[in-house]
Amino acid sequence: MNADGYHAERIFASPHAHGGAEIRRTMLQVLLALAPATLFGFWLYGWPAFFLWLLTLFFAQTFEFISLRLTGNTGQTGSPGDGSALLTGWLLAMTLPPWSPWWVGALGAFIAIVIGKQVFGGLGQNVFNPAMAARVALLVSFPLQLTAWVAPLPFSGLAAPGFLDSLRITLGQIPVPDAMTSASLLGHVKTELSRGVGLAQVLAADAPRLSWLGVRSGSLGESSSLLLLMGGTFLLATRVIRWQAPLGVLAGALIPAAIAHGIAPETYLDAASHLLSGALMLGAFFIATDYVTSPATGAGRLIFGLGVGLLTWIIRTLGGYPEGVAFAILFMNALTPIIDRYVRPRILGRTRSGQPLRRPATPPGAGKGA
Amino acid sequence: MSELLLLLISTALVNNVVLIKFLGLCPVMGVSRNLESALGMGMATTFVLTLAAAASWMLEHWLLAPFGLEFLRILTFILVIASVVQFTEMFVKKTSPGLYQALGIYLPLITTNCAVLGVSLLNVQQEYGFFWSLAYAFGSAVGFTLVLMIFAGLRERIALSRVPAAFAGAPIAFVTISLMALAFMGFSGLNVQG
Amino acid sequence: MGLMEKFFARSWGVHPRDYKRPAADAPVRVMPMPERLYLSLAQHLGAPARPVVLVGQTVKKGEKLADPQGAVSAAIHAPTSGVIAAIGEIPAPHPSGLPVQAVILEADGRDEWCESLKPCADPFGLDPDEISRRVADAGVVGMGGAAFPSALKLSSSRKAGVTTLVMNGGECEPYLSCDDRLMRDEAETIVDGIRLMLHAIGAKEALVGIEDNKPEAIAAMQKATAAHGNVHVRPIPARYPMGSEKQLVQTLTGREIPAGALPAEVGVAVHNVGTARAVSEAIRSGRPLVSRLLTVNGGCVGTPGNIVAPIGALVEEVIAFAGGIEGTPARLVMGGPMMGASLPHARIPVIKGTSGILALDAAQAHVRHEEACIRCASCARACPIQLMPLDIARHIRGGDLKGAVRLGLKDCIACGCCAYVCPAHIPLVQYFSHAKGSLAAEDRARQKTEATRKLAAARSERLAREAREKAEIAARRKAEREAAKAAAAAAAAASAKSAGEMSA
Amino acid sequence: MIAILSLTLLGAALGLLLGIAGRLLAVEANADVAGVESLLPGTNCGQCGFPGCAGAAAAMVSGAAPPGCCPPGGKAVALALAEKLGVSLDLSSVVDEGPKLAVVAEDLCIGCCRCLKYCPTDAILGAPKQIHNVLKEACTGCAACVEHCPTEALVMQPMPVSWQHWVMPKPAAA
Repeated sequence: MNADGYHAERIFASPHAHGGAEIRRTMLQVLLALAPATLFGFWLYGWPAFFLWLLTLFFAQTFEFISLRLTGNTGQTGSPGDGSALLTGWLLAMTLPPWSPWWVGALGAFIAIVIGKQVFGGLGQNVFNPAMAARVALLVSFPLQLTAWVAPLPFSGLAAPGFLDSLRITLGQIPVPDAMTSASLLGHVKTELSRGVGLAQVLAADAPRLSWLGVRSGSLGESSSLLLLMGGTFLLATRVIRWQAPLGVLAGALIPAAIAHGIAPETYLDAASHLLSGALMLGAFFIATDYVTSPATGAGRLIFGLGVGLLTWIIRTLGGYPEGVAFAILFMNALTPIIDRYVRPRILGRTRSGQPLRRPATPPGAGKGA
Repeated sequence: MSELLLLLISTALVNNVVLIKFLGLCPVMGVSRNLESALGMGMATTFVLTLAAAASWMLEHWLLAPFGLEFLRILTFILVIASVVQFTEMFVKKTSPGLYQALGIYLPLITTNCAVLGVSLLNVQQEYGFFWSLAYAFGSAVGFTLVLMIFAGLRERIALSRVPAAFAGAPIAFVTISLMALAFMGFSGLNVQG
Repeated sequence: MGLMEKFFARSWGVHPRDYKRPAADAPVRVMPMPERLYLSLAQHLGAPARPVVLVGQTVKKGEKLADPQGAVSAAIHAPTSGVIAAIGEIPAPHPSGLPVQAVILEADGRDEWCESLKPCADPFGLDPDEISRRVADAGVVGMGGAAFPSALKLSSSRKAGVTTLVMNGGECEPYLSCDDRLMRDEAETIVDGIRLMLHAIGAKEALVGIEDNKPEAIAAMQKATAAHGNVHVRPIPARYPMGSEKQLVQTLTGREIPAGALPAEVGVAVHNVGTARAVSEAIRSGRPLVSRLLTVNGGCVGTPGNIVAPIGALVEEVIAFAGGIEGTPARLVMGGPMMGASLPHARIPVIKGTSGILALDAAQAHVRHEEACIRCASCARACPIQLMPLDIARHIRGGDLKGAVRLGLKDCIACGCCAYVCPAHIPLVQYFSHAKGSLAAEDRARQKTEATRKLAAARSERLAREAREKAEIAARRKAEREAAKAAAAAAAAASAKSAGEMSA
Repeated sequence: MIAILSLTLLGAALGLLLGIAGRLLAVEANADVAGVESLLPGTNCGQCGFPGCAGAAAAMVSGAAPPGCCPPGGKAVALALAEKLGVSLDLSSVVDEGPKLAVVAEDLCIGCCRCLKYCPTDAILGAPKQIHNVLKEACTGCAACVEHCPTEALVMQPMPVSWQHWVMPKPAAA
């Protein structure tokens, strides 16, 4: 047999064409969408924020590289150049207090890349969002460092630290000056409410300022809601992300917030405060939309988003932590396989339960034609 | 009514029996390979837990306390739990042979599931009334089932992942459940009673 | 369709760059008859045909070379006059390139038609079953690529009471333009074929679906159908895989074909426009299907265009006629780029279902390494069947074929949309083909075990029967022996008695 | 005293309850040897090391043999058995080199007819002093004939693959 030989190396499966989509391009688009808010954050919080960002990205990429070396990377577990580690590092940096010492970024990058991603098998195999896993692990381990916010410098009337001083802050050699620390809105409200102070009074006193521009204390990713929204819109427009998850997150958090505020304005923050503070915007557009750890169907993503939003509001309002986006996302990440299992599109020609559609007993118009 | 709901949420999420109290880890690691058997195990455990809580409450309040036999508490509780488990085993074997096969050794092992004894003992410790004991036990069991099912879903996905050989199997399961515990920590301090 | 419906309508399929022009606009060229033709006996879906000629036999053009064999099969005819050189194995037009039985015909250069053809002046006077029979005699199969015997489809559609004939002029595969060309050049013949098929099926109307990227073909067909009230041209949006049976039927009639069912069960039959032309030819002039129009295209083809090639011509000969190969093709494909088979080499013959021959350059074939799935679900959005290709492939990679079937592997039509959009370049279709093939192999193994059980039972029955027969024979022999002994003894006794009597 | 009494009573009561429940919920034990045997090829070729397919079925039901112990059955039978027995199957233990076929080497066959009676499916055709032949469709690849050929004319060969039965290879990256 084998008249003309069996050409194992010449076997190609169809299709013999491709639309040209690339993982790397998608990652770069997300990075691009993050850039405006990040740059604005640098301006707000000065050099230390930039150093922390740079270090976190550097460590993320380094750990990715080492892990891929150790696991004998064959290209199927991701390649160091696909940009996924940079994105993870960037997202992590955006959720850290901007003046954190260097080891917070390094440890976070380790947890995110190695424990959150590579031990699961690398790109696409992890079940929890690496950046959020790292952020939560850091928060429960180092609550003090992870809630040390600084006031936005250009508006605080304080002199921004110079280049070298900033380096020292990042390296942990000099502590953050007390004058510059400032509570975030959510943290402030939580503390005051627990002291029995009414909400109106809290906000009237010296609540950190709230604005779309994001001139307030917080992490890089919590500053400018407007720029994040812009980035998100860019991703929506380029079809990198879909509308279901962001809409779900925003609706899930804001609807209960509005209802609760309407019922008891003295105890519950209004929807706008929820929208513009914390990492809700970042979570809605950049983290809840993570392909790997969110459901694969539109309906599933909507459920996922609603869950994230609702849990965020519950934790913010009733829980012990002032901010709940990271926890909510981790929790919904855990639920994703179950959502994916039960929320599936109806297969063409089958009912929702997977049975073939009932065949018409007689074809329409049979008997007349024949 | 709303207090009951809050108790259920509190036991199921905030003070989750598996992730916060670290009870019942054996079946969570053992029967979480697929979602169906996890659900079956969760239901069996819910049944046993609730029934055992009721039985042990009656024992405690009608037998042990009146006669001053508190020193027999653990002994009698285990006896009751073992009987309930035996009954459950027969029931499952009769009604669902497939589930019986899937659960295997873990079904009789509910007897030694520390969550069951633990919840019964906690009930006594907290001096709950009969109805509250039942609710507490049921809430705990729901929390157990929730964790078991979420974990099973995750493991089903991980089973098809390219986990490095060094982490395949139990190690990655432990990493996963630890990250899950982190997610549940978000509920800590959830002020549900207030 | 209301605005709401439009908003929530599921999006399926892809819009690949079509590369159809300039090949579609170039006039059709007729390829000269090659010296040797290689006629595969398995050109159609179903059982291979059985040769009815002998080596060395002289045949005329259009003479039958092989008879259909089994319920689903089709006849094969000589594309030219000549001598049967051999009946043997040639590489199959299949990615594996494994051998297939074939009749090899040496052309004599005269190209004479045989005299026994039966032209028909008034085909509409014929009995519908007679039309199916003549279509079967002409060896017509679906020209779109699947190559299902057309006569069978006609007669079974008639039995099923099909009311609507859907004609596939979608030609949604990129690069291909032979159907487009055919509709522009031979609209009258196609419409005649459609009307003959309507007659054969007993259907009321025919809907000709043509993608709106072929305005010339739509215009030509509209002109040709103007006189016939029961044939309607329906422009449809260009989108791949619009030409797939389920999608086309749903788009044109709104009916959804149940999983595992034939279109006939919703009262529809689907045929390709090329098939209609072949049917008209077969009935009007009595000529069997011995050549076809196909597209030669791709970055490595000298002058892309549409070519009439005899069935059995080698791919390399067809490409050579079309201007030859330029550069090194990354892929050689028979059919369209989305579903066509990649060929291991060019010495493989054209078959009835060959709609195109593509020599793609590296950029067009887009050969890349597989990367990790990032679960972006682009594939799920592109899937026209609404499957979750990412999950199915994941199960197959993990060796869980049952899980893959549960997720709908068997509903996959292998259209290739998923792999086309995948940013990780995962060969999803290859995963699915592998799984389907493995499942089929398992089925065969199971059938084999079943058959073995029967054989083993037959053998043990035989052994038992033999033992029983042996025992019976032995018993009979014994009985005979004993009877003989008894007879002898009786005889001895009798003789003794008689002797005694005598002596007495 | 009360302690002993109450424990005894408790135990007795629970025991009684379980006894009743056991009666009511009894499930007849069903060691399905016949069902397992029906999945096996039934050729009694003996390659598994048990006396015939019935013996192998009994061993599998009792757990003495793994479901993958039937070489002619290959992967398909192993999977069916594992499902029937409700045990997990380690596919790496299954010997499945693909379907095989006994082939007669015509230059070696002396037409002795000895192999004929060992074939469990009567797949070998032959008459004395004639070169024997193996029926492709009936041969199960059990190799029972091979050792009985005095001239080693019977060899096992992989079943030739036709393009219709060809299976697309799994992507190399998997």
